Amino acid sequence: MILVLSLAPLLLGFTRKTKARLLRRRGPSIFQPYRDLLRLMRKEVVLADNASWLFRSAPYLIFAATWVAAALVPTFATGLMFNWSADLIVITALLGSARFFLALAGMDVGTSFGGIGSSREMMFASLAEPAMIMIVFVVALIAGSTQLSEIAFHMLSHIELRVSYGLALIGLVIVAIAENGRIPVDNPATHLELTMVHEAMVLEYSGRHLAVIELASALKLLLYVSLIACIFAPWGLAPHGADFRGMAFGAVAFVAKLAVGGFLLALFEVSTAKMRVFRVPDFLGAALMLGLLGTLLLFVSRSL
Amino acid sequence: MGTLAFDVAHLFAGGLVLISFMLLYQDRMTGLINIFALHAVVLSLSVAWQAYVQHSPHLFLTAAIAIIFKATIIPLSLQRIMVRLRIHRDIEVVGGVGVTMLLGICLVALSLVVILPATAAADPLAREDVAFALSVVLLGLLMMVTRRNAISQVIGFMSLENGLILAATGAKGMPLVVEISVAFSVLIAFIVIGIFLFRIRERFDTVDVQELDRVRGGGR
Amino acid sequence: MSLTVALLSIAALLGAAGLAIALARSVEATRIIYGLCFGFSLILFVAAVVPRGAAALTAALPLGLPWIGAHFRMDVLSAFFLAIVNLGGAAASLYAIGYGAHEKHPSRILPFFPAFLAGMNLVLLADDAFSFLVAWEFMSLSSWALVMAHHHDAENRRAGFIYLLMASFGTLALLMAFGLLAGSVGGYSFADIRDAAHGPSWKSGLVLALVLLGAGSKAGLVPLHIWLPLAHPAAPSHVSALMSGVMTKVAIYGFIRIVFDLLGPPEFWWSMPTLTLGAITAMLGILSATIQSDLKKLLAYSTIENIGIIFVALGLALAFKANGMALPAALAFTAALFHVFNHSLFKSLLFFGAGAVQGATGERDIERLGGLIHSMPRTAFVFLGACLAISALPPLNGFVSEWLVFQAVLLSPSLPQWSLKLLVPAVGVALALSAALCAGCFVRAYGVAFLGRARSIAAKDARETDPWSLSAMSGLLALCLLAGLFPSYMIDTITPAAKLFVGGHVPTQGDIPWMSIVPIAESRSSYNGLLVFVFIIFSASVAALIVRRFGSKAIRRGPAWDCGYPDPSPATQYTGSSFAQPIRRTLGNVAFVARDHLDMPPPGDTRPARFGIEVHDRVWDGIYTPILRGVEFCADQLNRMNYLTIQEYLGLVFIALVGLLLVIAIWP
Amino acid sequence: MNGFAVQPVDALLIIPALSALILAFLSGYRLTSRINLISSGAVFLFAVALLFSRPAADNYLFVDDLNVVFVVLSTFIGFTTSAYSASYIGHEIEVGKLKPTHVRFYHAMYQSMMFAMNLALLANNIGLMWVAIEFATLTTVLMVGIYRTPEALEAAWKYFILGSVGIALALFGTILVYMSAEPVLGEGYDAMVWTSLMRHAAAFSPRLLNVAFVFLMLGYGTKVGLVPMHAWLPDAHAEGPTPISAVLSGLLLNVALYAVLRFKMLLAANAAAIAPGPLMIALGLASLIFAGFMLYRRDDIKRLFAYSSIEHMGIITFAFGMGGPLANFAGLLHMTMHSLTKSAIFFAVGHIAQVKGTQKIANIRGLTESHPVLGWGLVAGVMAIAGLPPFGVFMSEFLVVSSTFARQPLLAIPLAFGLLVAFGALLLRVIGLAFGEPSDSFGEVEASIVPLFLHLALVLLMGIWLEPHIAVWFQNVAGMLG
Repeated sequence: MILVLSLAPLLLGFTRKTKARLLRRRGPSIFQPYRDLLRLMRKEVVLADNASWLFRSAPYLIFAATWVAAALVPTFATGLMFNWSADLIVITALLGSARFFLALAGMDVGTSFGGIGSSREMMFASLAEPAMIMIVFVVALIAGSTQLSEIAFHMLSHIELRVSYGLALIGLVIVAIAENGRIPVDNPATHLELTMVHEAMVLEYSGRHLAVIELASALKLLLYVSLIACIFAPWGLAPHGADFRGMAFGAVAFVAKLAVGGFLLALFEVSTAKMRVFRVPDFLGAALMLGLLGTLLLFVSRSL
Repeated sequence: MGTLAFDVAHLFAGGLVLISFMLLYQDRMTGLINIFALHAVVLSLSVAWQAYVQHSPHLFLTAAIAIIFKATIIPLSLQRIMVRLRIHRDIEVVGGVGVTMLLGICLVALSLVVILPATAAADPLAREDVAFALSVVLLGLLMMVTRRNAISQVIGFMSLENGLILAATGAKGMPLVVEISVAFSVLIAFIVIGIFLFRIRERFDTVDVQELDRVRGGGR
Repeated sequence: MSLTVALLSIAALLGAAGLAIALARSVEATRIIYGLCFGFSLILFVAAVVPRGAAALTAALPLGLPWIGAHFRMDVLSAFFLAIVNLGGAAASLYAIGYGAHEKHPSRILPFFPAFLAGMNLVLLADDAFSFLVAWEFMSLSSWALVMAHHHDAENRRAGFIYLLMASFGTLALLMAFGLLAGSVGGYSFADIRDAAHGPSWKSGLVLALVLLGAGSKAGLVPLHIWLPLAHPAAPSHVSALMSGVMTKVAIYGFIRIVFDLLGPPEFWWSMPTLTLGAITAMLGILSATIQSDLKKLLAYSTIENIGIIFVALGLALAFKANGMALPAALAFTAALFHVFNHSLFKSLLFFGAGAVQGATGERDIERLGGLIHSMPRTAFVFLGACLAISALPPLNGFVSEWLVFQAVLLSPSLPQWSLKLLVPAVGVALALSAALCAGCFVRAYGVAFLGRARSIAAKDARETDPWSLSAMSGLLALCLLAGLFPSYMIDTITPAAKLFVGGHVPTQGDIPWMSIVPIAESRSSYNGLLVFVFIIFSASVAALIVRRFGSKAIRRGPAWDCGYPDPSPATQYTGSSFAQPIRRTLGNVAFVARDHLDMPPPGDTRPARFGIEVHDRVWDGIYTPILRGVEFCADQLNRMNYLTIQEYLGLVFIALVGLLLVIAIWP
Repeated sequence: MNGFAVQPVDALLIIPALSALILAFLSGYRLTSRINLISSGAVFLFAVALLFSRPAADNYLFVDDLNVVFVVLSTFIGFTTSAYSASYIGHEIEVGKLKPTHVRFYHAMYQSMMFAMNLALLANNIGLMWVAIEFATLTTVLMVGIYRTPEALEAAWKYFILGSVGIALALFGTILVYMSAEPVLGEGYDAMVWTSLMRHAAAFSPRLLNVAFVFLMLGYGTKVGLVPMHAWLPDAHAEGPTPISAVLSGLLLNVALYAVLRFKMLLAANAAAIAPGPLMIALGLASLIFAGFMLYRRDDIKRLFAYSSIEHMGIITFAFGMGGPLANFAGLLHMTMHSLTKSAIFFAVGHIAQVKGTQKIANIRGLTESHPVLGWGLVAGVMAIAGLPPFGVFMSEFLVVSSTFARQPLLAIPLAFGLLVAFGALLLRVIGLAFGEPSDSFGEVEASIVPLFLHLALVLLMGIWLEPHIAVWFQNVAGMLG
C-alpha cells in the first residue's frame, strides 16, 4: 500500500514531464508533484461559508476509497495480503464511491461550476461503468474469475492471443482515460471554466484538502495503469509466496510497466485534442460496444 | 267433420292474419280502430269455433270476453279518447307501406317455417293455429315498431294479445287459468294505458311518443 | 405455534383498524394506533424469525370458500418475506408515531394503516388461491384508501383511480392464472395445485404471462408501472415507504410463489420475458427517476428500477433452474431475495427522509430545497447513508446484492441456450448502466436537496424532525450497514428458501474465515464487506492523522471562490434539471423524446428568456392513451343507445326475436 | 312451525294481499308505513319458516330448494326496504314531493307487489307464474309513475310498453311449452305444472321447446333487463322513488331470472333440445359489456347504478349459462350478493340525493367529508358491487371468472374485459362522488342507516365466511340447475 502511495505522484510527474518533452518544453522535474503536495499541505484551508461537514470529510473518504482500491490491485506480486477480500467489481465500486463523494463535495458549496463538474462526471461514470463491467465480463469469461490475482495467474499460465483481449484492452484504456479525466475527455491542466470536469468539482478546495484530493487522483491514475498491466501484461508478477528476489524482480517490472504506461498516456494525450462534452458519450459508448463485441466473439471462439 | 273443423278454424285464423295486415296498412285513426274491432270479432269467432270443436265450454267465455271487451268497449273508448284529444281525423304517416307489407309477409313465412316443423307431433289444427297466431303476434309487434302514435301502438299491442289468445285457444285443453289471466291482464293493461293516456293528455298536446322521448331525464 | 401467533396478531391488527374507527374523535388515537401497529409488527417479526423445524407450518380456518376453507402456511419463503414486511411495518409505525402528528385528518389514515399491514401479512401466509387473492386485493383496497387520504388534491384522486384500476387488472390476471392452475374442478388450495399434473407447455406459458401481468402490475414492472409513481407519492410518507419498500416485495413474493412453487418445473424460455422486462424496467425506471424533480416521485421511480433488478435476478434463477444448474440458480435466487431485503430497508428509509423533509419544509420539489444539511443534519446524515446504500456503493448492503447479481450474470455463459447466452450479457450491461445512473440520480437528489444553499424560505428555516422519526430512520440505517458488513448471515438465512425452490444452495458462508462471502468458490470471486470497511476507515483516519500531524490546521472561512464569479443568490446554483441535462441529452432523448427549448430574446428585447423541457412518457403515450381513447370512443358510440325512442327499442326487441327465430328455423 | 294455523306458504300470499287491501283504505303516513313494515316483517318470518316446514306440491303452489332461496332473499329485502322507505317517504312528504293520497297508494302497491312476487316464486304452474309476473309488472309500473313528473310518466310508459311486450312474448312461450307437454301429459293441469313437467321433460318435442325457449328468454329476459331489452330499466330505476329502485334491482329482476332458470332447467332436462347455455351466455356478455361502457356517460346517480344492475344481471345470466356446479353456485351467490349490495347502494343513494337535493353526479362531491356515514357507506357499497374483497361479490366473481377461464378461456377474456371496463367507470364516479371538495348540501335527513349497514354487514360476512348450511344448500341448488 505504501508503495503505491509513494509511486503515484511519481507517475503523475513522469507523465507531465514526458508530455512537456514531447512538446519540446523542458517541463517540471518529475518530482514536482511531491513538492506541490507538500506545499499544499502547509497552506491554510480557505473554506466557503456554507461548506458542511460533508465538504470537509469528503477528501479523506475519497482518498481512502481510492487507496484501498489501488491497494487491492496486485501491483508487483499476486496473492498479496487481503487480495481475496475483494474482486474487480469491488474495485470498480470503490472508485464509484470515491466519485460519489467527490461529486457531492462539488455540489456542497452551491456554486454553478461545482454542479457542472459533478453532473458531467456522473454522466461519464454512468457510461464508463457498464463498459468496465463488460470488460470484467470478458476477462471473467476467459479467466473464469473476477479475482485479479486469479486473473493474472491465469493469464500467466496460458498465454493465448484472442481478439477479445484486444477489444477489452482498448475498452479498458478508454475507460481509464475517461475515469482519470485525461485528454480527450477532460483536461487535467485546464481551468477554463466551461471545459473542466474534474477540476470544476474540486474548485472550492484548498490547502490540505486539495492535497489529499490530488493525491487521490494520482492514485487513481496509478491504479488504472497497474490494472491494465496486471490484466494484460502480467509478466514479472511475483507468484504467491515468492521469495524476496521474486518480489524485487516483480517490483522492478512494475515500475517499468508504469513508465511505459505513463509514456504511452502522454503520447496519446499529446497527439489528440480534447473533445466536446457531448461527444464523450460516443467515445465511451465505443468502449461499451467493444466490450459487448468481445463477449460475443468469445462465445463464437468458444463454440468453435 | 275433422276436415270441416279444420277448414273453418283455418279460415278464421287466416282471416285474423289478413286483418292484421289491414291494421298494418291502415293509416287513418278511426279506420284503424274499426279494423281492430273487426280483428277482435274474428278472434272471438275462432275462439268460439275452437270451443265448439274441442267441446270445452269455458272457451266460450273467452270468446265472450273478446267480443265484449275487445270488439266493443275498447274501440268505443278509444274513439272517445281520440275525440277528446282531437286527433281522430289525423292521418298517421306510415313509412313505406310496401316495405312494411313485404316485411309482414316475410314474418308470416318465418312463423310458418318455425312452427310447422316444430309441431309435427301435435294435431294439424293446433299446428296451423299456432303458426297463424305467431304470425299475428309478429305482425302486431311490427305494427308497434312502425307506428309513431301511442294509440296505434296500443292497438298493435292488443292485436298481439289477440294472437296470443288464438294460440292459447289453439292449444288443446289449456286450462282456464290462462284465458282468465289473459283477459285479466288485457283489462289491466287497458286501464293502465287509459290512465296513462289521460295523464299524458294533461301534459302534452299530442300523444306522440316521440314527444315523450324528448323529455327524457338523464343522458348527458 | 408461530403461525398461530402470526394469525392472531394479524387479527389483532384488524382489531386495531376497528379501534381506530372507534377512536376517530380522540386526539391520542394516533399514538395509540401506531403504537399498537408497532407492537404487533414486532410480534409478527419475531414469529417469523424464531427458528422452526424444516417442515412448513400449516393451519386451516373455516373461512373463505366453503368447501375449501382458508388455508394458511408458513414456509421458509413466507417467513422470510414476513420478516421483511413486518420489519418495514414496525419501522413505519415507529416513524409514524412522530410523523403522524402533523396529519390534518388522521381519521382518514388510522383505520386503514393496520388493515394494510394485515392485508400484506395475509398474502404471505395464504395457502389457497381464494384467500391469497382476497388478501391481495384487500391489500390494494386498504392502500388505495390511504392514497386517497389527501383527497382534496385532484392529482391524488387521479392517482387513486389509476392505482385501483391497475390493481384490479392485476388481480383479474392472477385470478385467471389460478383458474388455469386449479382447473375446472376448482382445486383452489395450493396443495392441490402443487399435486395437480401440469398441463401442456402453452398452458404454463399462459400462466406465466398472466402472473407477469398480475404480480408485475403490482410490483411496477414496465409497462404496468404507471400507477406506481403516481400513487406512492400521493400517500402519506410512512405509507409511501410501506407501499414502495414492502408492498412491491409482496408482489415479488406472489411471483416467486406461483412461478417457482406452483407452476412446476420451469422451461428455459420462461426466463426470457422475465429478464427482458426486468432489464427494461431497471433502465427506464432509473432514467425517469433521474429527470424527476419531485423527491417522492424520484424515489418511486427508483423503486421501479430495483424491481427490475430483482426480476432480472429471478429470471436468471429461472434460466439456471430450467437447465438444472442448481448452484448458479441458487446464487441468482439468493441475490434476488437479498436485494428484496436490502431494498425494503433503504427505500423505506429514503421515503422516511423525504417525509421528514416534507414535514419540515412542506416541499417535495428538490428545486425548492437545498442546504438542508445545515438545518436538519441528522436527517441529512441518515439520508446520505441511504443514498450510498441504494447506489450500490461498498461497504453498504446495496452493493452486496448487486454484486451477487453480477456474479450470477457472469455465470451465464455456461447456459446451453444461445438465446440466453446472448441475452444475459446485454441484461448485465443494462444492470451496470442502471446502477451507475442510480448513483448519478442520488448524487443529484442529495446534492440538490441537502447540499448547497437554500433555494426557498421554507428550506432555509427548516427544523430537525422529531426523535421518533429519527430513531426509525437510524435503526434502518444501522440495519443497512450491518447487512453490508456481515452479508454472510443474510445469505445463510436465504439458503433454505433457495434449497426449497431452486433445489440448490450456495456454500454456507457462516464458517468462512474473516466473514467474507464466497458465492461459488474462493478462486472465482469473493467479497468481504467488513474488511473493506475497516480498510477505508483505517486509511481515512490514517490520512486524516497524517495531515493533521504534518499539515497546517489553520482554517479560514471565506466566500465561495467559484472561479471568481461568486453570486450571492442561491438561484445561480446548479439546479436539479440542469444536473440531469447531460443524461437527458444522451439517454433521455431516446427514452422520453426529451427536448430542451431555449427561447432567447434578441439583444435589446426586454422579454425574459425562457427555457423549457419537454418530456414524453412513451409507455403512457404508446399504450394507455390509445386504450383510454378506445374506451371513450366506445362509450360515446354506445351512449347513443340511451336516446332512442320507444319504437326503436321495440325495434331492437323485434330484431332480436326475428333473428333468433331465424336461427331456430335454420337449425338442423 | 307446523303449529301455525296457516301453512307458511299460504301466509306468504295472504298477509301481503290482506295488508294491501287494508292499506288501500287507510291514510296517515305513520300508521301505514308501520303496517307496511310489520307485514313485510311477518312475511319474512314466514319465509324463514319455509326453510323448516315444506308443504307438498299441489297444482298451484310448491316449494323446493330453488325457489326457497329466492323467496327468503326477496322477502328479506322487501322487509329492509320497507323499513328504509319509512324514513325515505317521510322525507318526501315533508318536502312535499308526495301527497298523502299517493302514499296510501304507494303502500298498497308495495304490498300487492310483494304478493305478486311471492306468488310468482311459489307458483307451481307456468300459467300462474306468468300471471303473477304480469301483475308485479303492473304494480311496479304504477309505482314508477308515482311522482307524475314528465320524466316519471315517460319512464313508466316506456317500462309499461316494453314490459308488456316482453310479458306477451313470455306468454307465447308458455303456451308453446304447454303444447309441447300436452301430447305427453295429456290435456289439463299436468301439462302446466312444474313438478310433472320436470319429470317428463325428456319426452317433449325438442324443437317446440327450442322455439318456446327463445320466446321465454326474450320475454322474461326483458324483465331481467338484458341487453337489448334493457331500455326500460334505467329510467324506471331513476324516476321512481328510491325504495322502488331498490326493490326493482333487488327483487323484480331476480323473479324474472327465476322464471328463466326454471325454463332453462326444463330444456336442460331434454337432451334433444338445443342447450340454452349459449343464448344466455351471449345475452349475458352483451349486457355486461354494453352496460360497462354505458356507465361512463351517466350523469344521474340512480341511472348509474341502474346500469350497474344490468351489468350484474349479465354476469349472473352468463354464470347460469355456463352451467356446471361451480358456475351455478357462483351465479346463485352473485345474485344474492348483488341483491343485497345493490339495494344497500340505493338506500345510500336515496338519502344522498335527498341531502344534496339533486341526482346529478356532477353536483355531488366530497360525501365522505360532508356526510361521512353515508359517504363511506356508498364507497363500501360500490367497492362491494365492484367485486372487491372482503365483500361477497368477490367470491362469486372469483368463481365465475376462474372456472370460466379454466373451461373456456376465450369466453373469460370478454368477461374480464367487461368487468374491468365497468369497474373503471364505477371507480371514476365514486371517487368523484365521495372525495374532493364537498359540494353544498340542502338540509339534513334523519337517514335510516340500519338497513344500509345491515346489508353491507351481511355481504361482508358472507364474503369472508359463507355459513356452511347456506353453502351446502346453494350447492344442492346448483346441482339442480345442472
